[in-house]
Amino acid sequence: MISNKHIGEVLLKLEDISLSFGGVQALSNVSFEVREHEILGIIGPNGAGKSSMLNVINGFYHPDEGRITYKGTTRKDMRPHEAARQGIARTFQNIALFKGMTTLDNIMTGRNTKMRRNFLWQALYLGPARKEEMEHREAAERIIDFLEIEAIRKTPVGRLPYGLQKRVELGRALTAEPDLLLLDEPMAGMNLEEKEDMCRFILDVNDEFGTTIALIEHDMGVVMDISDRVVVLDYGRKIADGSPDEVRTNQDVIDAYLGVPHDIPPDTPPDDTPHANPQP
Amino acid sequence: MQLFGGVNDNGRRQVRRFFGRTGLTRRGHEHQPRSTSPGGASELDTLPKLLLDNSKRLADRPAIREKDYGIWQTSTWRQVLDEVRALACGLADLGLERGDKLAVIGDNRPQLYWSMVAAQCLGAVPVPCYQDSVAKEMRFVIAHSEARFAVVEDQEQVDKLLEIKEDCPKLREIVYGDARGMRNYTQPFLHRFADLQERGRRFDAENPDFFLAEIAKGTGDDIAIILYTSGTTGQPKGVVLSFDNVLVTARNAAEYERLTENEEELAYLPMAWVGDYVYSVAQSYTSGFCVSCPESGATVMNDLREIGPTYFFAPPRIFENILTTVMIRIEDASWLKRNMFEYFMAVAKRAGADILDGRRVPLLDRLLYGIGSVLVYGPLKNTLGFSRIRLAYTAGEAIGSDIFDFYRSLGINLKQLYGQTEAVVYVTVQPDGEVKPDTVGVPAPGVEVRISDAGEVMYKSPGVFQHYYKNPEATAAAKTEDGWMRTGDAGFFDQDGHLKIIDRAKDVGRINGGTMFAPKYIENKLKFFPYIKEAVAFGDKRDYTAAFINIDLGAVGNWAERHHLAYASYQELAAKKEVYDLIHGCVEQVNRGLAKDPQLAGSQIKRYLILHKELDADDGELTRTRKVRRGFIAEKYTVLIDALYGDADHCEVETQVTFEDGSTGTVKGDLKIGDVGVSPAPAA
Amino acid sequence: MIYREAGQFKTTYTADQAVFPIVQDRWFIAAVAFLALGVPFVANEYWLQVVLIPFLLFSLAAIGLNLLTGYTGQLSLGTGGFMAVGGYMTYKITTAFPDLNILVVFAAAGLISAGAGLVFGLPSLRIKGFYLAVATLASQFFLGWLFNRVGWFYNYSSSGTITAPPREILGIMVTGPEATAEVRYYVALAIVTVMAVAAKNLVRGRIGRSWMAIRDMDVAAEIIGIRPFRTKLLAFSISSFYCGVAGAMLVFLWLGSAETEAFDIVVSFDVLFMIIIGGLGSILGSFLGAAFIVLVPVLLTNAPQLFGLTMAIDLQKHIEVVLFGSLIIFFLIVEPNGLARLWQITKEKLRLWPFPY
Amino acid sequence: MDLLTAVFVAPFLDMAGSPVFLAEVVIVGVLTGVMYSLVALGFVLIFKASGVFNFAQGVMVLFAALTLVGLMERGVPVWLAILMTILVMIGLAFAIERFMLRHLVNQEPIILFMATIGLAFVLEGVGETLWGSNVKALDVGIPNASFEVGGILLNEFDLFAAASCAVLVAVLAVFFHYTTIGRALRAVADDHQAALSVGIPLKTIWVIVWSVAGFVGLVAGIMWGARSGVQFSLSLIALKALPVLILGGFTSVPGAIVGGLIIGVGEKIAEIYWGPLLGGAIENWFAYMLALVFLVFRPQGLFGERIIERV
Repeated sequence: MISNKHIGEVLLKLEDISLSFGGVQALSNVSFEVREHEILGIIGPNGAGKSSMLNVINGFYHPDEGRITYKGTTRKDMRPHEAARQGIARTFQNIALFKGMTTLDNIMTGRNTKMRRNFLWQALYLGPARKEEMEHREAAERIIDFLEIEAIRKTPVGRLPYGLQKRVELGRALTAEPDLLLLDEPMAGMNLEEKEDMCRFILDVNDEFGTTIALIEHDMGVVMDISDRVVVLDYGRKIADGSPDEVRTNQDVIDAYLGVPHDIPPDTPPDDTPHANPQP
Repeated sequence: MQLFGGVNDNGRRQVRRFFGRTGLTRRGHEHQPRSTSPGGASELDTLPKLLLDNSKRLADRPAIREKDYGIWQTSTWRQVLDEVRALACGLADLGLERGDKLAVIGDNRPQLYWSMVAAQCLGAVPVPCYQDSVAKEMRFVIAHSEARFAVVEDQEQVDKLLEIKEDCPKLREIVYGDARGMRNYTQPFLHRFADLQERGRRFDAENPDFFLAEIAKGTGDDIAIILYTSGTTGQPKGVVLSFDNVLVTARNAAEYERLTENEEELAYLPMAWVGDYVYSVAQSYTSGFCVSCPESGATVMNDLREIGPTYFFAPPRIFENILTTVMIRIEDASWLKRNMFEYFMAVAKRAGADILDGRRVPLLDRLLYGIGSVLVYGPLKNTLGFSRIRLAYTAGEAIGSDIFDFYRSLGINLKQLYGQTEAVVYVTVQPDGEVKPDTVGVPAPGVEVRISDAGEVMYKSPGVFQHYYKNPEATAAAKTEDGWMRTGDAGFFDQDGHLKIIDRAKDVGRINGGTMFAPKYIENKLKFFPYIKEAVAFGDKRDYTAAFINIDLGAVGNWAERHHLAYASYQELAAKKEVYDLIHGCVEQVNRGLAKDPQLAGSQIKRYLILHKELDADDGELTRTRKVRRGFIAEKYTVLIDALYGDADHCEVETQVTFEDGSTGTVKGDLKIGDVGVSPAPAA
Repeated sequence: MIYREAGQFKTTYTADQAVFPIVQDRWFIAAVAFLALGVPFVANEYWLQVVLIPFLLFSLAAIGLNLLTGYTGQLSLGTGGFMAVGGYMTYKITTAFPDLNILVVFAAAGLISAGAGLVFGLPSLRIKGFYLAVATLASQFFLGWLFNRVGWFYNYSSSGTITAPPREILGIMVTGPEATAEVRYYVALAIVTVMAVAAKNLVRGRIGRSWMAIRDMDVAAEIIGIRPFRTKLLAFSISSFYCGVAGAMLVFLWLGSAETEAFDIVVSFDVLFMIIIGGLGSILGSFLGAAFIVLVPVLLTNAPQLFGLTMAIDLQKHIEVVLFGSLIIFFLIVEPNGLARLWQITKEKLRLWPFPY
Repeated sequence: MDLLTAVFVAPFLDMAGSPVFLAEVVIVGVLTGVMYSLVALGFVLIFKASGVFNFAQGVMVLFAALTLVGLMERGVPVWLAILMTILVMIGLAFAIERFMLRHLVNQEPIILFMATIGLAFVLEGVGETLWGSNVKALDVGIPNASFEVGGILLNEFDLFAAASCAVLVAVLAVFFHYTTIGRALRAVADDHQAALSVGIPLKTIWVIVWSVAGFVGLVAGIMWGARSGVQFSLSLIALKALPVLILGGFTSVPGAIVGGLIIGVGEKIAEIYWGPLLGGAIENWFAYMLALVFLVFRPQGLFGERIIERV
């Protein structure tokens, strides 16, 4: 395939991000950029702070220090729903679908931010509200078609096998027509065939919709294959940043993956450090 | 065998056809064999002309539907004309010329159907290809047909064409429907379907008379389509059909079966197959009914249920699969439902077919059948999507009589037909009310059928193809000088004038002593038992018929479980005495069936054995399409054959097998041989 | 078995998203509508007053609570309080503006309930589950106290009760002592039908999906752009609107007069029972649950006479309570997903008949 | 202005003006709070060990008291009646496990909650059918004399109640922290599956915890019953214990105690000093408002464990 993709301007810039939970340092002074239309792989051993990084980007965690510049606007604090409205969508390592709803409804929720009619119109379900609903249904159907999940359109997602659930979750993120798509281990727990499918979808998304993608993935082969650029984290620090080939030969990366002893105490938190969300 | 004309028989039917809601009577005609002209409707002698006509007459009625983006996106005849017009103009602008070939590759999609008609508008010839062929197989068809254009569904097909493009020097332009994944294909000869239509619309605006003028140039003698038959041996042959071939045959059959514009049909069989072309294009255009394209291969059953077709075609294999799933699902039902199902299916077996054919049925049975319709048959047909079926065909190979009866007893008018690409499908068809499971009916309207002295079925019809494309030898071999077409099948007419096909003509042999030996016929009869997966019959130039049998591991395994038989492998199961007893019963039943036909009574099976391993394509015993390679097997298992024709009651054998991973090993077995009594032949 | 869906295909999204996409269902609904309209011609006053009218108004309250608890996942025990707001505010408004159409008054009272719901929904920002449920009890007790203690709400009447004044629509008396049970039934039926349809429309559109998203996984909901706080508050307000109108109906179309006891915590529990037994997250279930909870006591009360038994009134009362409680437990054990789920399973079976799957 | 004075100034002047009265109010509040704590304790025990929000706890208090009174009315000596009531409560725990909880394993918490409401109906009906629904006095021989300390009037009964509550809490704390069963209960509270996989039979645990809750209910029933008679309204004190739970956290034993005290004292002070301003009887909802306001600042309650959410 001849690629004519143009990596564009900086879409997201992270500067000196530090984040800690109760004294445990999850990220220390991490800086990197995500450019328009690129696929950025974020890799690192368990506990490297990869998921925390994504959580910082979409506003789920608020960094203790550092700046985040997205689409030219530097922000301090942002709620996840604001991030969504600004075009950041994501999927989760542990599938976070709405179990009580069908595939179609799950995907339709991705359109929610784009729907305007208020509840009075909705209660009537006439005229503009219905028209709006149908327009967005069509948009959702395009994603269903894109991801080849027609056959499970009206199946409650709870009944779907794991691989398909992951695909539905991707669909939910895609229907929001994001500018930046964050994928947290999109291929975890998949078999080879499912992984290949997922790779194809990720590449197609990037290709067809021009969506910028930042993804975390354990499968090194996959990351190296599909990423334009790779950032390597280890113990909450960035240890490498560059093209897959550069990263592959970087001594620090090799050490990190081989488990060469570090001067940082090894009691850093697990990758998906619990978010202390003070809600009973 | 005497020449048998189907004409007089059917001439009795006076069928009037009413076109459209205007109530305009086009023509009520007798079914007569016509040579070339579609008499009385000469202005509608090509598909493009029919389209023009339909777009006026049936303007806002649905013409084609496709399940896309979750709903049945429907195009009316008027819209279809618009689409085709834009497409034809686009193709013309791109350089498609009269006589050019245009390959069409993909799943059943409206766009692809439209492109076939668009090509015909310009006098070009569509060549549909099997969408699941690998590039190598496709290369032959594209190269041989000298296709200059190709319209394909999506990236997958584009990739195949790009792979073979160098070997197909004539192939110039490729149009694709689905732009998914095509973003980075920059080749100038690749065109998006939508872009092409846009281009066509511009062209049309500049040349407003072009389109109609091109259509007007077409006549019934023009080549309508080239369909490549997937030959079992050798290279595929391109069957060249004229509009007259296609349209006259399609019309005759449509009138015979009283198809109207109210039919619903699901287009799900390969577009390269003649049946799809006749049902989903030709008859849709002549009768004006709507064709629906399923969403994807995975959703066909569901789509079938949604559409609920009135006119349906499926090869026996599909009916068989559906029946199997029905039975499996019923097995899991509650005791009450299962018994109810069985009870009412027994009622249906007794009375269903008679009720369907309008014969007299005892009042009690009629009553029970009525209750059964509410409780079982209706819901069952509904879940299968067969509720509305008025006419269903099956053809291609023999269908098991149990399977056939099952559907008919439910009240589904399932009929067998016998046909060929070279005849535009129709050679014989079962008339309503005269349906038998083991015949393929009487000659279709306009078709004459006779049996040659060698026992080969031959026919003559308006549908008889023009010639094999660029293959005069094959044409000459198939068609006699006086226009009779050889089918290559052996058969005979029964006392009611119904044709019975028994085997490929070249495979039919003789048992020593003169009785006809039709191995495939016997094998099929054996295979109709669910317990028997494969069978190989021997008997040509021998004293009696003997058979190898492969049990069906699933069905027999299930049976064994119910009878508390433990087994660890196919081989162990196959060697069980109880299994032999089971198969013995089957063989005896086959013999009783054979005994009923005077011609075949002498070929009853005397000895058989159950093979110690499953016949396998990897071992060369089956073709890739799972047909038994009788000669090869005979050679490979000479020991066993010798034993069958000797008097041993068992035989030891050692065979090489290929495992799934490609490695080989040997399987040893000591096979029992079963002796079966033969039934007396009928007095006739 | 009765479903014959082959051939019922959809060519538009509107048809595909219809509430009753299957023809047979539409027939069924038509039959139900016919029965609902015809029932006053066969039912006597007792049935209308003891069963049908309370069934309708409690269905509405159950729909209201279901929007909040079943669809949005916010457990509330304050239903009685919001119903009280509806009842008392209707009284206040209609006595202050006697010429105002009573239906408009119902709506206005509903809006005030919605406001109250909004306020008492505020804690949902910080707390969930049973904490929230207990917090909603605050509304129950506070509002009960308010209407009991503050004379302004009952126009300082000496008895402390509010009484439905006579009001007409199109010259027909719909509230007050002269309104016949039939008329009150039809008015209730009309209100409940319109509001049930509106509720169905809400839950099958964007708002319903937002609610369910919050219910199923609030973290994920927020990450796809749903504002949790707003969404929950909307659920609280709309839910309270429904409960408020139901409360208004309770006073004006059913009892005729009421004190705060009519809205006490038992009512909250009853409505909660309705949605749990009927089915969480189902409009249909709200009706089924209401029917169950309204009918069971009626049956229990009448059962002894039916069998010709006589017993002491308070003994009978106690046995009724025990039976009611046991039935609830039994039902939760047998079908924790409610009657709507049973209905759905039956329907699914009928659609697949004779197959089991 | 008058209103502001009435709300923000006058009550405090009143308090300062009569510190002895204030002290008495506080003490009454503390003692009421102790009672609340007892009921709340029952809730906490069951919630902590089985995740069930037991709405029937209040009715269990009533049921225990009714049984005790009923037995005493039939001439059973106090000590024997108490013993028999304990046995009845244990039997009840078995019955609840056997007929209800066992069938609801793995159900949503809300379903279990609803079932306990159903249980409340059943217990109430059964209790009143057996023992009648009229008000009964309960006298188990707790001294009830008043005396004065430093000008503040105290009651022996109240002191006794406070003391028994303290003992009960101490016993429970020891039970939870130092016995095998107690630790097992805590394990179950954290994770049913995990507890099952280490071989603790859920059935046993439920029976134990419901028995303990029944026993706590009996103690609360004796206290409340002796104070204000045994009648249906006893079950309503359960509703009063709920804000205590929000305040103290659903899973915290000390929370239940401290929460009860805060609510008891706060409620009494509010009723005495602000109540008249609002027309009285604000006790009914004041506790809830107090709890709500508190929640806004500390959603997990006083001692509740932080709920950690993962993404």
